[in-house]
Amino acid sequence: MPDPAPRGNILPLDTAPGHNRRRAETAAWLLMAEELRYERGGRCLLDGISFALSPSGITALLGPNGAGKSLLLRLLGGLIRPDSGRIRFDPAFDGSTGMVFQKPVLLRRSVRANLDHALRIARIPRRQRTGRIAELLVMADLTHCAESPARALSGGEQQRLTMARALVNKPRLLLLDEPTASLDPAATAGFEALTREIARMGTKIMLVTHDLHQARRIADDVIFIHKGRIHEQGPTTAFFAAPRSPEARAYCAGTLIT
Amino acid sequence: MPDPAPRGNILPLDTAPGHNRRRAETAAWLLMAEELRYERGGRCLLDGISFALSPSGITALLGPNGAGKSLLLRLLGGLIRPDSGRIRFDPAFDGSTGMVFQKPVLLRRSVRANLDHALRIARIPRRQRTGRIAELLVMADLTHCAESPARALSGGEQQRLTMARALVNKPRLLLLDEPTASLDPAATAGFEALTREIARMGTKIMLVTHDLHQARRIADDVIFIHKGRIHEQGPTTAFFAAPRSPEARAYCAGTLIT
Amino acid sequence: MLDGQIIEIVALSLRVSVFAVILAALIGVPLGALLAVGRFPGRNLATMTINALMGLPPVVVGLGLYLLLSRSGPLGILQLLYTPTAMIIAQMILVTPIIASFSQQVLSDLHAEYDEMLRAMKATRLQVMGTLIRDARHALVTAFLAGLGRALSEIGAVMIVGGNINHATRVMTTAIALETSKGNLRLAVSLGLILLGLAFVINIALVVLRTRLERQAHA
Amino acid sequence: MLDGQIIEIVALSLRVSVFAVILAALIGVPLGALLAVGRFPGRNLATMTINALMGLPPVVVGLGLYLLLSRSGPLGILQLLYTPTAMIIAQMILVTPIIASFSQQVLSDLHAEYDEMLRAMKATRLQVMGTLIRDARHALVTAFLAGLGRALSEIGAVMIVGGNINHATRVMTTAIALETSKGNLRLAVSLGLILLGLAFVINIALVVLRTRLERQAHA
Amino acid sequence: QSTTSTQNSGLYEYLLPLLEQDTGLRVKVVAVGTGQALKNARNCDGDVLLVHAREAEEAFVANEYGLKRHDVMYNDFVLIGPASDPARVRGAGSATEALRRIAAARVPFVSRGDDSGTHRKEISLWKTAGLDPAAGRESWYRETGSGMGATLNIAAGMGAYTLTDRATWISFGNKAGLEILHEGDPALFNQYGVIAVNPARCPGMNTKGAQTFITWLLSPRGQKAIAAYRLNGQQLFFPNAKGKTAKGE
Ligand SMILES: Nc1ncnc2c1ncn2[C@@H]1O[C@H](COP(=O)(O)OP(=O)(O)OP(=O)(O)O)[C@@H](O)[C@H]1O
Ligand SMILES: Nc1ncnc2c1ncn2[C@@H]1O[C@H](COP(=O)(O)OP(=O)(O)OP(=O)(O)O)[C@@H](O)[C@H]1O
Ligand SMILES: [Mg+2]
Ligand SMILES: [Mg+2]
Repeated sequence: MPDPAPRGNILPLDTAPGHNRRRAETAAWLLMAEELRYERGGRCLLDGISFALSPSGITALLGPNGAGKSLLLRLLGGLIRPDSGRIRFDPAFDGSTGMVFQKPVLLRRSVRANLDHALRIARIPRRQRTGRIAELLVMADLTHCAESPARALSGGEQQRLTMARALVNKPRLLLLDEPTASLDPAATAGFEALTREIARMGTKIMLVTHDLHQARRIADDVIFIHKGRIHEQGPTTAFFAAPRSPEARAYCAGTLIT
Repeated sequence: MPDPAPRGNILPLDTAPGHNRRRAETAAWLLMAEELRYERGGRCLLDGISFALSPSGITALLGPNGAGKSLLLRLLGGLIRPDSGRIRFDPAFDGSTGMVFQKPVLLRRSVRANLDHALRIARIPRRQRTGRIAELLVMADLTHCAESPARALSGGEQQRLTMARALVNKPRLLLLDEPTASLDPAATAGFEALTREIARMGTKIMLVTHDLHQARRIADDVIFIHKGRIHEQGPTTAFFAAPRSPEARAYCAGTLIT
Repeated sequence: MLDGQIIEIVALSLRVSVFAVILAALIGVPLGALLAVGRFPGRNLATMTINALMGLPPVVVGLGLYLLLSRSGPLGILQLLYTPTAMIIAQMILVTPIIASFSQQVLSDLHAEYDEMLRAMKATRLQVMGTLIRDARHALVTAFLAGLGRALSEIGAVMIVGGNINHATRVMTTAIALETSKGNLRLAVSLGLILLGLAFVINIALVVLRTRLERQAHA
Repeated sequence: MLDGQIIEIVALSLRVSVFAVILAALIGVPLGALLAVGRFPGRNLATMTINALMGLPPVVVGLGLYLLLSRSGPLGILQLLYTPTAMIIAQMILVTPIIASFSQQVLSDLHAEYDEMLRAMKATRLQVMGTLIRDARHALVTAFLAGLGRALSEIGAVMIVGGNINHATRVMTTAIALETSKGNLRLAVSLGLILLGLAFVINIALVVLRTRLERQAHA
Repeated sequence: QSTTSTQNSGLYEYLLPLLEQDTGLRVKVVAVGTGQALKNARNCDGDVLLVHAREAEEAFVANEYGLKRHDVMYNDFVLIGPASDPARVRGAGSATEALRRIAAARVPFVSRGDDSGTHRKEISLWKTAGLDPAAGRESWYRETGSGMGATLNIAAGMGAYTLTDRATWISFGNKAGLEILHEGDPALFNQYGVIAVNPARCPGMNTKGAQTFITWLLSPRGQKAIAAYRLNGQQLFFPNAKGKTAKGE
């Protein structure tokens, strides 16, 4: 039944990550990728990737399947190392990063225990954890299955849980890999509202998505990659109004062959 | 670079599953679910599910996250057993079913070996397998990474591989759980063309999706479930023109709270 | 002859082996986790060493300890030779590689799944190890069972460092060997079957435990 | 005294144990797979029995075989007592439960992942087992190593059914025991270290193999 | 096949090549305790027994498991203990006197406790001394339930007294401060016998080989070979075939 009350997964203000953090005013970028190159199994999966990530707002990372978006996100998150090139961070950046993987990886524990575990690793004192978990459960709309084993959740529920988990440490940088791929329309809308709110509070978000409408709705700027190379980057409106590269044009039209 | 040639993942006619099978003309349904009920962990996850699945065409299974869509698909595929109720099949149905899970499960082997394994289990003789694999690789647009370990593929590539795998035995019934969630726009278009073609050849398709545009584009009829119960079912056009139940209306509007 | 003593012998067997397995688990599981998680130089060598140590002959362990603990040995003043403590140490040495190897294998597989997720959370290596051990705990029970089986059935080491001394360090296996050497083969086999029954009872207990753990984990 | 014979003894040790482990793997891995995959009545009991059998005392296995194979025993006409064949059988009996238990654990975990996918393909139970074994093969290597460790270091059973006969059934462990009983402790320990070195070499070989398998599998 | 407990002394490695040279017979040795040897032979596992527990051997023959028992050789037992000799066993007039001193001083004594020939000898010595330490659960009296070598290792490990046959002792490598403290008492003699297993009860056994082995062992050549065997310059076994010194005690 439709409920007139506000949706659960719109984040209450006081739980918004980074809400007590001022925007980094000094540097013009939060991180700077310089000529990143990543090879595996003899194939060059990323090559000559250079860009500066603006210190605030939402950047959409677009590109066809197998373009290297997930790899790039893992490079930025420090989970894999480039074969050459480097990533420089704004010295003022505290390193706090939240990450949502494309495939949800959850502990073999209950939903609550998954969140508790993440909070413990983020060194949140025990007294605060219970309250935080309750907030996060409301935000991810998972209160009704808090005690279920996390791996028995539905696909969309799992994705919402990994999103909540990425926010436990109120990160300065949020790397999201297709976080709404399995979400229903309402949850997607909730997610978009949430990310806009988080971004407004000063968290930089990098979002991989194949939902071009979504990118258009919430992204401030776009990076488009294809076959491991950046083909275009710029403000969202400009990108969608008239993609300059033929690849980006074909991608948006749904006719790009990988 | 955009390629003028037809997209790889439009299935060549002679590889289309079920192409040599006449439509079942006799029964008015392929399968009939009768009062299915499934409980787990004290929660009633599916309840009073009754419907007849038409013998041809594409049926979209819609509903919010956690509604029970994936569970229902697994019930229909015979992977889990209902706590009560039963599923009857058209006696003319040969039982051949293809399934794409929401989360791709792939063997720890190469892409090619994954397909070969499925073909072997489907009892395809060795001589025919090589050719079939080549066809399926073209269809799924994975020829370039046939020898890569399947679990190293990108999310979208994995999803395309599981789709190809589900087609090895040219099934009469195809159960697809959000098969385009991670696909890029072009692959999604390819998928839609493919499923329409397969359906035309006589394979019944049941498709779970959160992409309402997609459902509208390719589904012949819709089953809408919410909290484990069927709230509405009927032809696609009627459903989208004016959903009768308030839940379905809210779902389509993106405001349904699960 | 053994009817009266059998309880005493069974009790000592149990006490020594269970203790040894607990100690071995306390060392072996973290060691296995470290090898599963760590990316340090010499890790492969360490893994191979631990695997090879599963082939450590009990007699050699017994002898090594004997040379250490004997009156004239470096640790002779501890007076541990021919005490249950020495037997526990010997079995612990034998069981630790088994538990460590097994743990390493099980935890490696889980680590392949959890690694990036945990690193993205900036978990310390210790936290990673703890998480893996917790989530694989039902699989680790098999390692403990293997270790316990080895400890309970082991004879070479306890014979040398325990001495099979009547009323002091005689356990099931050494009692079996004694009856065998006396030619009382049927009695020896009966004792063996009692030992096996014991192992079975412990297994039931642990499998019940594991089933609970599995249910908790919903693997 | 042993310098000349050592190669002979080492070779026999290797031959007996490797053979025993191969046979045990041929039985234990499918058995473990069956227990991991099957949902038949008595499965839990079978699992517990196999786990308990890891605690089968070697001396008891030796005695049981002895009673069977002895000239007056039911299988006496086979004339197997005091031959390497008897030793292989004894070690196989000891190693099979270890490999089966271990396999069951490893394959169960993989089965939890593959089960629905394979059933959706309508794979037969045999095909499911085959798929699991293939995809977990690198993890099974650890089971083989554990089994080999047990076989190489085992003494209680081979002593009884082999008889430690010079130039015929003397293996490393029985040679070590002999030297120990002669009081040649240092020599015994040296032999033990040779045995350990052997286990180490085998491990290097198998770990290299496993690394290859892992790389193939990209777990 | 033959079964015995004299392997540790290295006698076989010396004797068997000579035997093979003379008769072409190849012998496989399975070394176990006397008790187990007799049991094994009852199961027809083995053709010839070379053991040292006279009464049990005679019972074995009387029960028709074996054909005939022949004396082959003897050696003797010695009482060993720590060189410091806390019980002042050195200088005891007899073996029983030595044991009494040990009991009085309550110093550790390890007994094989395995029903072996040596163990039986030790029990009979305690009996003669009028003591029964095994019954009283005396803490200084330790039953090891293992072979001679293992028992000697235990004695060495804790600095205890024990009774051993001379052959094992001479060849034993882990003396660790132990030495012979009492020897020479005729009560300490140790007679070895050889018995062929009864072919009537064990079809398929190598009767001819067994007979050849026994004949050679009892022949002058065999007896001389036994006498000639030396370890560390000491004669270990004293041949006494054909009942010449059949009464070992
Ligand atoms: N370990 C690896 N070995 C070989 N190839 C790899 C490996 N990891 C990734 N790849 C390949 O790198 C390419 C890029 O992968 P990535 O996951 O970054 O794609 P993506 O842009 O995220 O695609 P998708 O939209 O489908 O998620 C893919 O073609 C994939 O097959
Ligand atoms: N084994 C289980 N134990 C407890 N709850 C379960 C179990 N399996 C599924 N559920 C619950 O059943 C509900 C329905 O799950 P299902 O996967 O069918 O949802 P869905 O409709 O496919 O959702 P989504 O769109 O997110 O994929 C969810 O709330 C899930 O948490
Ligand atoms: Mg991706
Ligand atoms: Mg689902």
